[in-house]
Amino acid sequence: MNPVNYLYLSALLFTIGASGVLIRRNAIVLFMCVELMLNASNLALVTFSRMHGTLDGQIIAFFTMVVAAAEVVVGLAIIVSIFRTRHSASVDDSNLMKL
Amino acid sequence: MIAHLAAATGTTSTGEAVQFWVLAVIAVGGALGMLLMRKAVHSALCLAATMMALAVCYMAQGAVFLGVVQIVVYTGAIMMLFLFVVMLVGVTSEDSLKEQLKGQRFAAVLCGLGFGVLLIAGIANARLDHFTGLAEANAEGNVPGLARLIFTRYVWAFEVTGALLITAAIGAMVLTHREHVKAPRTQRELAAQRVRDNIQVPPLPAPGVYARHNAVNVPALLPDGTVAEDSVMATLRERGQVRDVSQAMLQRMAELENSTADWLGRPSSERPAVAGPRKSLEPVPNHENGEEDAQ
Amino acid sequence: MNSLIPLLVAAPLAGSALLLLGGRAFDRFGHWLATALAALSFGFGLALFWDMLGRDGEHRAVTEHLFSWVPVNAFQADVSFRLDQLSMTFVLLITGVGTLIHLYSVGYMAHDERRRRFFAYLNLFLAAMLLLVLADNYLLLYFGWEGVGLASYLLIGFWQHKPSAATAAKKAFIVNRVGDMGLSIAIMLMFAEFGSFAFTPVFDSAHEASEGKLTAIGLMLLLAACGKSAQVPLQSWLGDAMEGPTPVSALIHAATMVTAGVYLITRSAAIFNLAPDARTAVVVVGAVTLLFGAIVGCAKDDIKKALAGSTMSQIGYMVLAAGLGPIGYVFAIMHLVTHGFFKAGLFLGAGSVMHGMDDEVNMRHYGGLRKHMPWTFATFGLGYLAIIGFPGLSGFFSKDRIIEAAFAEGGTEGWILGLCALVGAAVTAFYMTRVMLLTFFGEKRWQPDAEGNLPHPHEAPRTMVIPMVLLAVGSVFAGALFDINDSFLKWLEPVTGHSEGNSPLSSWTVTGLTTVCMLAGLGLAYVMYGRSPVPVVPPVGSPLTRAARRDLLQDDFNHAVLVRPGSALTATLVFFDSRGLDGFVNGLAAVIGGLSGRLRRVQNGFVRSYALSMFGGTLVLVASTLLMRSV
Amino acid sequence: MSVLLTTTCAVPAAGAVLTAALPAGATEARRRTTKTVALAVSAVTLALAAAVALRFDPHGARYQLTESYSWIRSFGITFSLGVDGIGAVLALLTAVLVPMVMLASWHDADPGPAAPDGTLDPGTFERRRRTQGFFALILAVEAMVIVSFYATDVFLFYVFFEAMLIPMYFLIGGFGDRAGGPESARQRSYAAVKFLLYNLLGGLVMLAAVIGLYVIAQDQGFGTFDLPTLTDAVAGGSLKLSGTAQNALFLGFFFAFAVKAPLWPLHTWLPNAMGEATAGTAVLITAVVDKVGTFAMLRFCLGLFPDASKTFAPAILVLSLIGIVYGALLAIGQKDIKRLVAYASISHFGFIIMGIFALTSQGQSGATLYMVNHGLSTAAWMLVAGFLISRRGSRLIADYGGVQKVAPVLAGTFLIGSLATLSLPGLAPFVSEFLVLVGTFTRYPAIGVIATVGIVLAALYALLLYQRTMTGPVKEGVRSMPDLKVRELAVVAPLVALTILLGVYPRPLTDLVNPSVDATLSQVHRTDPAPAHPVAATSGGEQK
Repeated sequence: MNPVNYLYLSALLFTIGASGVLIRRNAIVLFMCVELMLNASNLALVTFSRMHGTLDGQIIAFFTMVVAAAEVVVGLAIIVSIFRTRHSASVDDSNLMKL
Repeated sequence: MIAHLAAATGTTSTGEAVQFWVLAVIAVGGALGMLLMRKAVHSALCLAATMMALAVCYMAQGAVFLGVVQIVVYTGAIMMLFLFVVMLVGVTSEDSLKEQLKGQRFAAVLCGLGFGVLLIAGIANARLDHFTGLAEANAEGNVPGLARLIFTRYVWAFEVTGALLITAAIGAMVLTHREHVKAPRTQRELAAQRVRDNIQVPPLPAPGVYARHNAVNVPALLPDGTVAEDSVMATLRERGQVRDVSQAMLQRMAELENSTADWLGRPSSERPAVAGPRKSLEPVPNHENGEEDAQ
Repeated sequence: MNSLIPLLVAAPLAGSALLLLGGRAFDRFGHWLATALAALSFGFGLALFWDMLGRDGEHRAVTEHLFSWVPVNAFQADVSFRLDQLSMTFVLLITGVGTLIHLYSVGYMAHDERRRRFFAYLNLFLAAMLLLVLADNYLLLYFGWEGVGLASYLLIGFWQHKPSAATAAKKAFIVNRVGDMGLSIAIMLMFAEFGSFAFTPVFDSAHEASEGKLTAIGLMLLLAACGKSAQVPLQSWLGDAMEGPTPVSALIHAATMVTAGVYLITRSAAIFNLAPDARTAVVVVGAVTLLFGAIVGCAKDDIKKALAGSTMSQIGYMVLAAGLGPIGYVFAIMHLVTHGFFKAGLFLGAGSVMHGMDDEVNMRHYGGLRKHMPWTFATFGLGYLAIIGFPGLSGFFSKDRIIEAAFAEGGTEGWILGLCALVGAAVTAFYMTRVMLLTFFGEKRWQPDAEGNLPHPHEAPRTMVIPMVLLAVGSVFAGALFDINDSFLKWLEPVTGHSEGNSPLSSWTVTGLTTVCMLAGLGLAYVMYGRSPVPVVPPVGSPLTRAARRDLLQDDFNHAVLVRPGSALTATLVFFDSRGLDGFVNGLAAVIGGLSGRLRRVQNGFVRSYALSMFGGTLVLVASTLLMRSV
Repeated sequence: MSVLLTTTCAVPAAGAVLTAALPAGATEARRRTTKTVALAVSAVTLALAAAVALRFDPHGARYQLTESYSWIRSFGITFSLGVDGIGAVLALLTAVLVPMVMLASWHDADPGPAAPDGTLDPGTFERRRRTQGFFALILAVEAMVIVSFYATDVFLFYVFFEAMLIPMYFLIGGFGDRAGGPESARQRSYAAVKFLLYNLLGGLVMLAAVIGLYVIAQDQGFGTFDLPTLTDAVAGGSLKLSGTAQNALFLGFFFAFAVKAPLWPLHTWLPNAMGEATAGTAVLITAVVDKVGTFAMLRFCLGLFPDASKTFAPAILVLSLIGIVYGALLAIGQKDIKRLVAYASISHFGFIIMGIFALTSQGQSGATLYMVNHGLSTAAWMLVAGFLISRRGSRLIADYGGVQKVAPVLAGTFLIGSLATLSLPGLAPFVSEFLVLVGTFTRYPAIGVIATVGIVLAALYALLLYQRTMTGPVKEGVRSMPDLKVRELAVVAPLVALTILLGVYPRPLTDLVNPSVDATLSQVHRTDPAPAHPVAATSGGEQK
């Protein structure tokens, strides 16, 4: 088997995640989709690391995880506070941004 | 180590191939499951499965440390955080199937497909036949190798991410913390208010009275057989998690009443009509006043 | 001595400035100051005249350069004066008659609260008119030309509270502007052709230019002359200009300003001499106006408008003469001067009559005034005899010479012109006799005013009578003085040139014919107005009379051909500007606004929608990157 | 390196900041302090601008008193100033007009009820810093306009050309004519937005052209925005612009200037802006800001794109000719005094642009003089009209009549303004108008002749306005109108005096302007058409 298949897997997962962001309305699920996209890219990074024989890809993936953690923490906090005031976790209910 | 299985050439060992195909199916299946499950809890569990599969993939590719971190931190901590929030928001809350944005779903699928095709075509077109492998880089072990890099070349980024994490933690606290603008009203004051307003002076009905179930999410039935919505706690009502009292059961209640009345010989005017749910009381003053205002 | 030339202009200009800026301080003596300055200017003129007489004919012209006005490379306009015999004639006429009319106005305007301003304007007029005749280039002449137009505008509209006066003033200015357009185009043509517009260089090199160019210049100058001198087709303003105070009518609209057109043509003799077609046009204009003015003069009941028609007609004579070329230039100027005397005198007389008759202008309400206003009657009578060409008086000599010159043009043309001039002489006698009879003879047809009081005609004060007398003296003797030994001809010949035509009729025949025509007109008028009582309400009259009363429908014509389409065009353009041009601009703005409104709906506030567009954008970017790579 | 030019630009700019920072004008005394400071600053500016004009040597170098400071080095952009005769004269005009405008608008920015019927000024809310704002904005406009006249760097010019829109926008939109009805606030903001959008559009097109010019010039080794360098390179042939490029760039520049000037058919913002703004602001628009447009045509369009200028000259002449006649006809049809003045200005701008693109020395000298003279005469006319309007509280011509009876001095100065507008000889505009006509005629006789019709139409609108407002019986509402006050006379008298002086003796201006015009023409490689039969060639004649 060619390790390129990992990349195909990564692409597939990324696409599924992205579609999920577009389709799902629950903010929490939306976040999960984003996490999936991040994970997919991490897989790609790890594969590239292997391809080039250096560990830098893994380092980046590591940092990605850290950033993802930070993102999740803040994002979930936002979801909670929105839910508190609006009693809904659906992103479609928060459309106050429009003019 | 599994990593040693990875050859320096363009192919991998058969073992890894088998492992890959199994993991790939799990990962894609989990991802699709996350995408398609209506309940957030299910989605979260599917995602957890995907992440586990990915963790194994990492390890298979020589990123042992990352694989462990993926399982411990990602699946173990972050996904649990997700689950906590899901529980807070409502385990059973579901997405309605009705799409509100016109053409959104169609466009999303189209974009997704197009994007996937593009990515895969891009990868297929790229010349990626040579794999160096990590044998050399991981010579002194994956963790020491990573550590060397993190604390030398990437030390600055590492420090910055540390700051980022702290900031995020504080941010989350600030966001979820609620300052009381005025002193919370005591129960005594609330009761006094209730009497003053003359709304629902007696205590609220308890759930499950006259019911087959005495679960908290089943409303009580009033003596005439109608549903008393306010017997269910406000949080559940807000989430829309009040369980329906089925029509058949109401029917049964009415029959029971009627037969009781027959046995007692009461006139028909005092018998309950089988009616729809009773109108709930207008305001619910003693439950979370602040939220009423926010709406 | 030459340094006196600028002072000719400066004296009245200073008077005007002092009176306008000085304010109330000058109210009490301003009119005397203005009169004194006019007289001073006349004095300067006399001194210069004396000086000029001391030199022989060829060296009489002098030039006085003051400063360079507008220098832009080849375009060199100077403020410099040229005093030759022609200018001298005008200087003396303008300052002389001007001074007399200042004097007259002292009495005439005695009770007007804005008298100071009136004298300021009169002085301004003198300055501008002197500038006009003293200029040594066309641009400076244009300065004076418009300056007199301004003074005329201010004076016609002096009683601005009367809408008719304000309208008349504006009309005069605008019609004059049409003429000015001609003058400015003529100057541009000269500059493009000769690189100069000063008199000497232009005249010196005129023979090198093509006849077509010269004809164009000539026609443009003629247009200018038509405007200023109220010649057909720009004659319509003169009748209305009578809204101004009578001294103004006498000075500006009879004696001096309206004759500026004749001056312009005579001054440009060198150009007209080389452009026969332009001269023909001048002659035609002159002949037509001569008859036009005379006919209008016959029908008017307003004494000033009748005189205005007469002025138009007399200037027609002058233009006719000037158009004849070297045969006629001198006689045009000669008639101009004599006309200046008798017409000014007539107007002053008319003013005196109006003064005595409580500002009544309708001659049908006069009658029998000769006993009440003997001085006025006498001076007006002498002026009358002069204008109809009574043998021995000044009009006789000057008009006779013009008619003679018209015949001398030769051929059919000469006969037609001569006959026109003869008919004009007869009609002149008719309408002037009519004016005379209606005003001073017959029975009293005085009408009571609003309070039922009949007017009490009385003789004018001395300040008014003296100028009238002096002008009457001029009307009587000027012609004879000029004619003895052809003195006027010899005086002007060095400037304008002169050639004797060969008239098919002998000089005495023409004189005889003229006299017969004059007597015929006089007799007809006596039969019509002297023998039978004159109705107070004018009879309906023939269509010609009715048309003549309406100035031969000139205003109706202008209204139909210019004013009505003009206002329609303006209204259309206003609509076009707000709906068409601005509508286009606003429409564009509305379209953009509408599109933005549509586009705004894309910003629906749904996060997922934004995410979709981001994702789509990424898709496009990635696709295009890959595409670019693979190509 | 003398810093005179920078000082001249900096003084009003600093004055604007100072004026804006003065304490808020709650009381009359404080407001008077503000106004006095602003007036003093503008007087100092006038002195400096006069010093510049005096120190300029007409026979010296093309650009004098030059200064240059590096600004954005990577694009070769410098803050460089220099002055030629045309710039010196126009900057002086600006410096002369600004104090007049301030004096004339002395009470226009006072808060509170000012309408004669005691109602509150509609549309402008009570603001305590109103007065400070108004005078600071005027000074800001002055500073920017003067920089535009002195700038010898294309980019520097562009920046200030555009930046002056901002204070103008606030002047138009924020300080309206009190004579307007309840609609006036809406009308005013419409006018202000229209002004801004119209001019911004022009400016953006110009920006594209500026960038295009830089790109082309950089390719050929001239990575600079320095105007003298570029024009010399273009004239000397070392910087070659292809025909298409030159035409496109020319149109880009010209469009911006034609909007600002404004040239028919891009004029429609002017009547709105001038109609709704205060009389003082209207004077700033037409006599100061718009002049930058025509000035820039002379300096930038002709200098940078000589061939394209020649290519487009006939078309531009036709447009300006249409503008002359069209503006005059519309002026005749107006019912509103200020809009009438605006359309008259459009007609005059037609003359100015015609003079520039006739490409003769008479035409261009005439056009430059016209800019100055139109500035002076229109300022006088418009300001007196403003005094009139502020007395009666109406802009409609029909509301007036017989003013000369009750306010003779006002009527007299208004008449002088009208006469100057119709180019009466003896008043300054005549000299310039005639020069433009002659200059055009020598190259394009037909256009010159048709343009002459403009002088008849000018007489018609100017005198019609005078007749309808000033003469006739005294109308109700005019009866108790006071005559000009001392302050108002102090505004009008210098303007009238200058108009007369420059009409009789325009030499101080022509001496300054002529050499610069000749230099401009030589950049375009054009000489005056020679007369068919020049006088010098003749020898003797029939006349003595």
